[in-house]
Amino acid sequence: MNEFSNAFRTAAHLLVEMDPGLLEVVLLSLRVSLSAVILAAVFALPLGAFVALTPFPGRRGVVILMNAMMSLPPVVVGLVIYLLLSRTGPLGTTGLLFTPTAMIIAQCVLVFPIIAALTRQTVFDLHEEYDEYLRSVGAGTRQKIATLLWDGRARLLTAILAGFGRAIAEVGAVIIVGGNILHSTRVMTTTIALETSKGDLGMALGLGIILVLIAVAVNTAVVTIGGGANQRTV
Amino acid sequence: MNEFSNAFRTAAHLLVEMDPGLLEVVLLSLRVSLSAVILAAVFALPLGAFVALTPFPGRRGVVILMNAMMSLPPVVVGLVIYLLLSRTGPLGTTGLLFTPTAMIIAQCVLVFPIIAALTRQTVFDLHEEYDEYLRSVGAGTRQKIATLLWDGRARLLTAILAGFGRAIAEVGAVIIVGGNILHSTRVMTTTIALETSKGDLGMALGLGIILVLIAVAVNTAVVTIGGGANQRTV
Amino acid sequence: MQSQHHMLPLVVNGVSYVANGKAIIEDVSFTIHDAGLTILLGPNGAGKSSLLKLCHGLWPLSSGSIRWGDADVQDVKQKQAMVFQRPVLLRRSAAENVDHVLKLRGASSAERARVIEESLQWAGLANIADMPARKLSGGEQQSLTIARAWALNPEVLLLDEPTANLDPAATRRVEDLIRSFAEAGKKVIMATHNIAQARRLADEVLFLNHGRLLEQAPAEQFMSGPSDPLAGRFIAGELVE
Amino acid sequence: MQSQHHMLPLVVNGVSYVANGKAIIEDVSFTIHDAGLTILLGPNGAGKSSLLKLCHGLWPLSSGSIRWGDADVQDVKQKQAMVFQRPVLLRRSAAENVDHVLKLRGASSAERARVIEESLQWAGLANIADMPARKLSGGEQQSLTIARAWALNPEVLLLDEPTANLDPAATRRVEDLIRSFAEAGKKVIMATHNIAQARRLADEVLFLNHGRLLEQAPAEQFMSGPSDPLAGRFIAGELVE
Amino acid sequence: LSSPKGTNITLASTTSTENSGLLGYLLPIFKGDSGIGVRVVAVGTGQAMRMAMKGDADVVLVHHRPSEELFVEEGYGVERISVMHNDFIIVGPASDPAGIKGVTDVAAALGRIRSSRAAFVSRGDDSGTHKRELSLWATLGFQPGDDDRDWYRESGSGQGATLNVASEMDAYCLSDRASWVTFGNKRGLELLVEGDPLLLNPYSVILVNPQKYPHIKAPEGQQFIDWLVSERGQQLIAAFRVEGQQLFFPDALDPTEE
Ligand SMILES: Nc1ncnc2c1ncn2[C@@H]1O[C@H](COP(=O)(O)OP(=O)(O)OP(=O)(O)O)[C@@H](O)[C@H]1O
Ligand SMILES: Nc1ncnc2c1ncn2[C@@H]1O[C@H](COP(=O)(O)OP(=O)(O)OP(=O)(O)O)[C@@H](O)[C@H]1O
Ligand SMILES: [Mg+2]
Ligand SMILES: [Mg+2]
Repeated sequence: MNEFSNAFRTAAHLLVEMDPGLLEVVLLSLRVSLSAVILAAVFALPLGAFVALTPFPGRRGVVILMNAMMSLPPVVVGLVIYLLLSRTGPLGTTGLLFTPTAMIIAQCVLVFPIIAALTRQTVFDLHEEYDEYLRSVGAGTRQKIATLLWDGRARLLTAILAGFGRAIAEVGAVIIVGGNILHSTRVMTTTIALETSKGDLGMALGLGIILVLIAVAVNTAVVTIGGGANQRTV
Repeated sequence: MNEFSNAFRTAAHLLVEMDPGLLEVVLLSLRVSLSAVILAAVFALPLGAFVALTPFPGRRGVVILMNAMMSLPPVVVGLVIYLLLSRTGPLGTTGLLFTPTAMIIAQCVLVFPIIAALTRQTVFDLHEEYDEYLRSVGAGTRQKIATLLWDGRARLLTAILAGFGRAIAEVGAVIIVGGNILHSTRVMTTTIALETSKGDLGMALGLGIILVLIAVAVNTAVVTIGGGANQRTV
Repeated sequence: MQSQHHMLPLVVNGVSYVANGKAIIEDVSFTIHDAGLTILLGPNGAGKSSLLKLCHGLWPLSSGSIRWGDADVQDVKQKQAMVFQRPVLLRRSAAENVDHVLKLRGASSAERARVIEESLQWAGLANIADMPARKLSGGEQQSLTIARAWALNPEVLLLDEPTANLDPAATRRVEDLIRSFAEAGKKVIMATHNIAQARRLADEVLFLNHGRLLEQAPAEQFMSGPSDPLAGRFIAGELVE
Repeated sequence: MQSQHHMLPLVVNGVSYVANGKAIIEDVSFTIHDAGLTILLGPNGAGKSSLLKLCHGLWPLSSGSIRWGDADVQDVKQKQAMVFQRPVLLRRSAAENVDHVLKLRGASSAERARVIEESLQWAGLANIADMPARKLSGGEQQSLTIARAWALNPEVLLLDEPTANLDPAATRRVEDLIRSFAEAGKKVIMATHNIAQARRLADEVLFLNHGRLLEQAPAEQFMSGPSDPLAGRFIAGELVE
Repeated sequence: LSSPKGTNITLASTTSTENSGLLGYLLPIFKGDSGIGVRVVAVGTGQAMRMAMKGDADVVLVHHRPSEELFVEEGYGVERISVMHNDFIIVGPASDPAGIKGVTDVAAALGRIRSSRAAFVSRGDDSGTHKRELSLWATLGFQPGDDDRDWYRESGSGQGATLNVASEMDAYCLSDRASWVTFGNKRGLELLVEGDPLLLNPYSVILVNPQKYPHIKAPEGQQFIDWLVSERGQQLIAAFRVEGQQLFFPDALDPTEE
């Protein structure tokens, strides 16, 4: 079991040294995953709320699909985006393949259904309570969505954090569309995968520990800022 | 873009032929992921409910940790379990390495924090409403948990389905602890990863399509059975 | 009361409402010509709340039709305000709850500030304007929902047991509001169990039981002796089956 | 009324309750020696619901102490039942809501079936036993929570505006229940705004305002002319500040 | 043979032998001959050795001689036995901006790539292939550094993923022949350089030392190794074809090789 003590020593060492290679990788991870989650949330929150509050034929099907899309395998998402962004693909001229932007897009696709499905569930409950009031005062769909998202903001945090968890921990999609290129598209998870394939398990685990520490820091920050004041649900 | 049409053709072909190799892999995927989710849910649901309803010093920290653990990278979880189950590891004598059981354990660890964190959020809202009633009638902690989980069962489905999504789509952990051994621990996602590394993108995508179809089927079944009757929230 | 009111008459024609296979409102027809106060009376579960909601256009009719003046019931919500039996309050402060409806109606920010202050003042809630609305006491919550409806300055006010949780003084204040509303030529429809209150305020009474309209009568006539025998027992406080 | 009741006297001693920096209950002390009905009176926001909850041990005291007979307030919930001002109903059928409390008390399944039927029958809800409780009408919900409390057969019944949404017949039924409870030597404490009801039922009155206890008096004495001037204005229906 | 039906051994191997289909072709035949099932865990050479060092495999089949020798030296492996070889090749875009097509001297070809600063993708994963690539550059006295970032890219991935990156970037890259022939996403890439003896890629098989780990299934593992290097095993390796090409060349029967 010296791999474990080894891992903690490696993690401590990397952190204390403020290893510049590590810093580069950590910052890119954060940049990519936070961008992806914010981008996904901007669209998934209103969509989830919309589906929750609007009865339309086939809604049940849409909900099931939204839930099922949480099962999208990262590798498949990576492949599809790879093929779209590939030079010979329909979006090849954008030259986005093997760039952080491509990684953001891929993670965004993965995270979108998670945030949308969890938002739908959360808003559904709130809407059940607010529905008659909102219709009574003649709120339009956009006003309803705004009201529900605002009043549910504290509890929607958990949905967004679930999305962030998926993004920051994910390796299958970013390694395909990013290429894990040193100094360019290498993030924490792809580094961990690389160290694992090298057989350097101590380093892989050490990086894993750092990733979890970073996740704890992000979660603390988000919960403290977002869940603060009069909307504490944590 | 003939990879895409190729992929659909491959998927259709595999499905129509009822390829026995495919069937083996699909069944193992389902067996592993469903077992992992059920196992995780059995513990994560009461734990999430418990944290939601019991104020204790440090609860905020526990909640943040639970949320942060949604960011556990599969590769790291895979490595840790690999080291534990390795023949020379502390649990080496169990001989579980490179078996489906090991994969179930790994996915269970990944899925546990997702179900627990989302359950906490869901139960928190319900508990806010039920709290004074439950205390008034002198319900003990176990009775409170049972009441809240039962009354929240329809909305907890989405949490469980999010866990299932993570499990069925995940490749990093199962490939390490399962070894992707043909006829033994090869599941859908590890097959997709293998085909991708062979450069057979059409096959990889085709399998991806089938995986998504299976996820849709599972979600439909779960929502239809679980969300039926008088607790429809979908 | 004359029917200068442009949303009158309210014509309810053969209305039924079925939920979960149960007929909650069954073949109800009536016409309200005049402004002033119409009271819905009837035992628990008679269908008063349901009928109010149908008249407000909140639920789809299973059959029949409802028209307010020239307009379909679906198109008049903007000119009405409804106070629900169980207060629905947003997870915001008391003042923000009033602000919410004003914003929806597109009021300017100066206008909003003025109306918020006025309405909370009226409801005796000025000192708790910044409290989370859902922490308020039962009576304060009910007052707040009435103040919120008042802030909309509607043509039609639909009230469902609005004084159930109010103390005598607040009840009087609400009754004064209703009276001044009715006197200003607007329309109020109110469900209540409080027979004394009905007696004090009503211009007209509709008596419901088991989802059916059993009697429509001018208040004085009804109170002095309803033609429906059930209604008679009801106002005497007897069990109505 | 004699104090054979083993949970009496109820001794409330210097109790305060502070929430969000606001003193909701301030230095309240009183003793209730006798079984029978004690009414909490006071304007909206006076602190009636809060005081009931404190006496039921639902909230931690900010200061002071509450004892029921020999027992601390925390240890007596099993012998009490409380009916909240805003009904809390589980997302289950009406019958299952009653069943829930019976299961918690460990009643046998035959016993449960019997008590469920009896209590719903009593509340006039037998025909809607299988309806989802949260779809019931306002009055039906309130009746159900009272039936649920009744099913527990408690030594002490705490009621918060229990008839606010009830029709006259149901109100009479609940008042009969309260009376028979009190006559059986049990204790009922009830918050109400309904002065007539207080007059009909009360053995003793506690008058609260702004979280403070202003008067404790036998009912007849209080109703014929309270010593506190605010209380006098309150029962006259005037605005109490 | 003697082993009971249903015995399984675990083989840690590199991805090339698995992905090319060689093992999928050999193992069922071995099972028919011996009754022994072989469970393949296909990972990078580094990870494969690591697994074996922890006792999680009975036999390893890898292709990086220095680490193999170290493995045996440290007592983890019983003996390193040559099985077969294939060869490395350089692939690159058909347009061939560095003009290396047909060059048979691999050092010269790499020199041209470097001087033209044409894109080159390295696996960068410490795999056998990566180490070979670095040693080839070293024959030029060159060690890729930060100044070379614009043309020398490290993909940090397996052979397949690296080929995917190269085909997308129109870049050169070193690959083993088996991975290349079976690779399905070649697109603009072509085989440009082959045949230099420096590109020889020998595979060997090692039984994990049962004295180190008593749970190692040594008799069955040895039986598998013996079978691989037997005349039958070697003939089967030579007979294995993908798209008509022979990918692996038996070494065990050729006395000049070891
Ligand atoms: N958690 C809280 N935070 C701040 N203020 C509170 C909280 N809970 C109650 N209050 C305030 O305390 C006061 C007393 O509330 P309480 O519900 O006890 O009044 P009440 O006498 O029952 O009134 P009502 O007749 O309207 O039901 C109210 O002004 C209320 O707004
Ligand atoms: N969605 C529903 N499904 C089934 N039954 C319903 C539904 N909504 C209401 N009901 C039933 O319809 C009847 C009428 O309800 P409504 O709320 O209109 O009564 P009400 O006259 O307002 O009674 P209360 O005086 O108790 O408020 C009740 O018996 C209620 O249980
Ligand atoms: Mg009603
Ligand atoms: Mg109250």
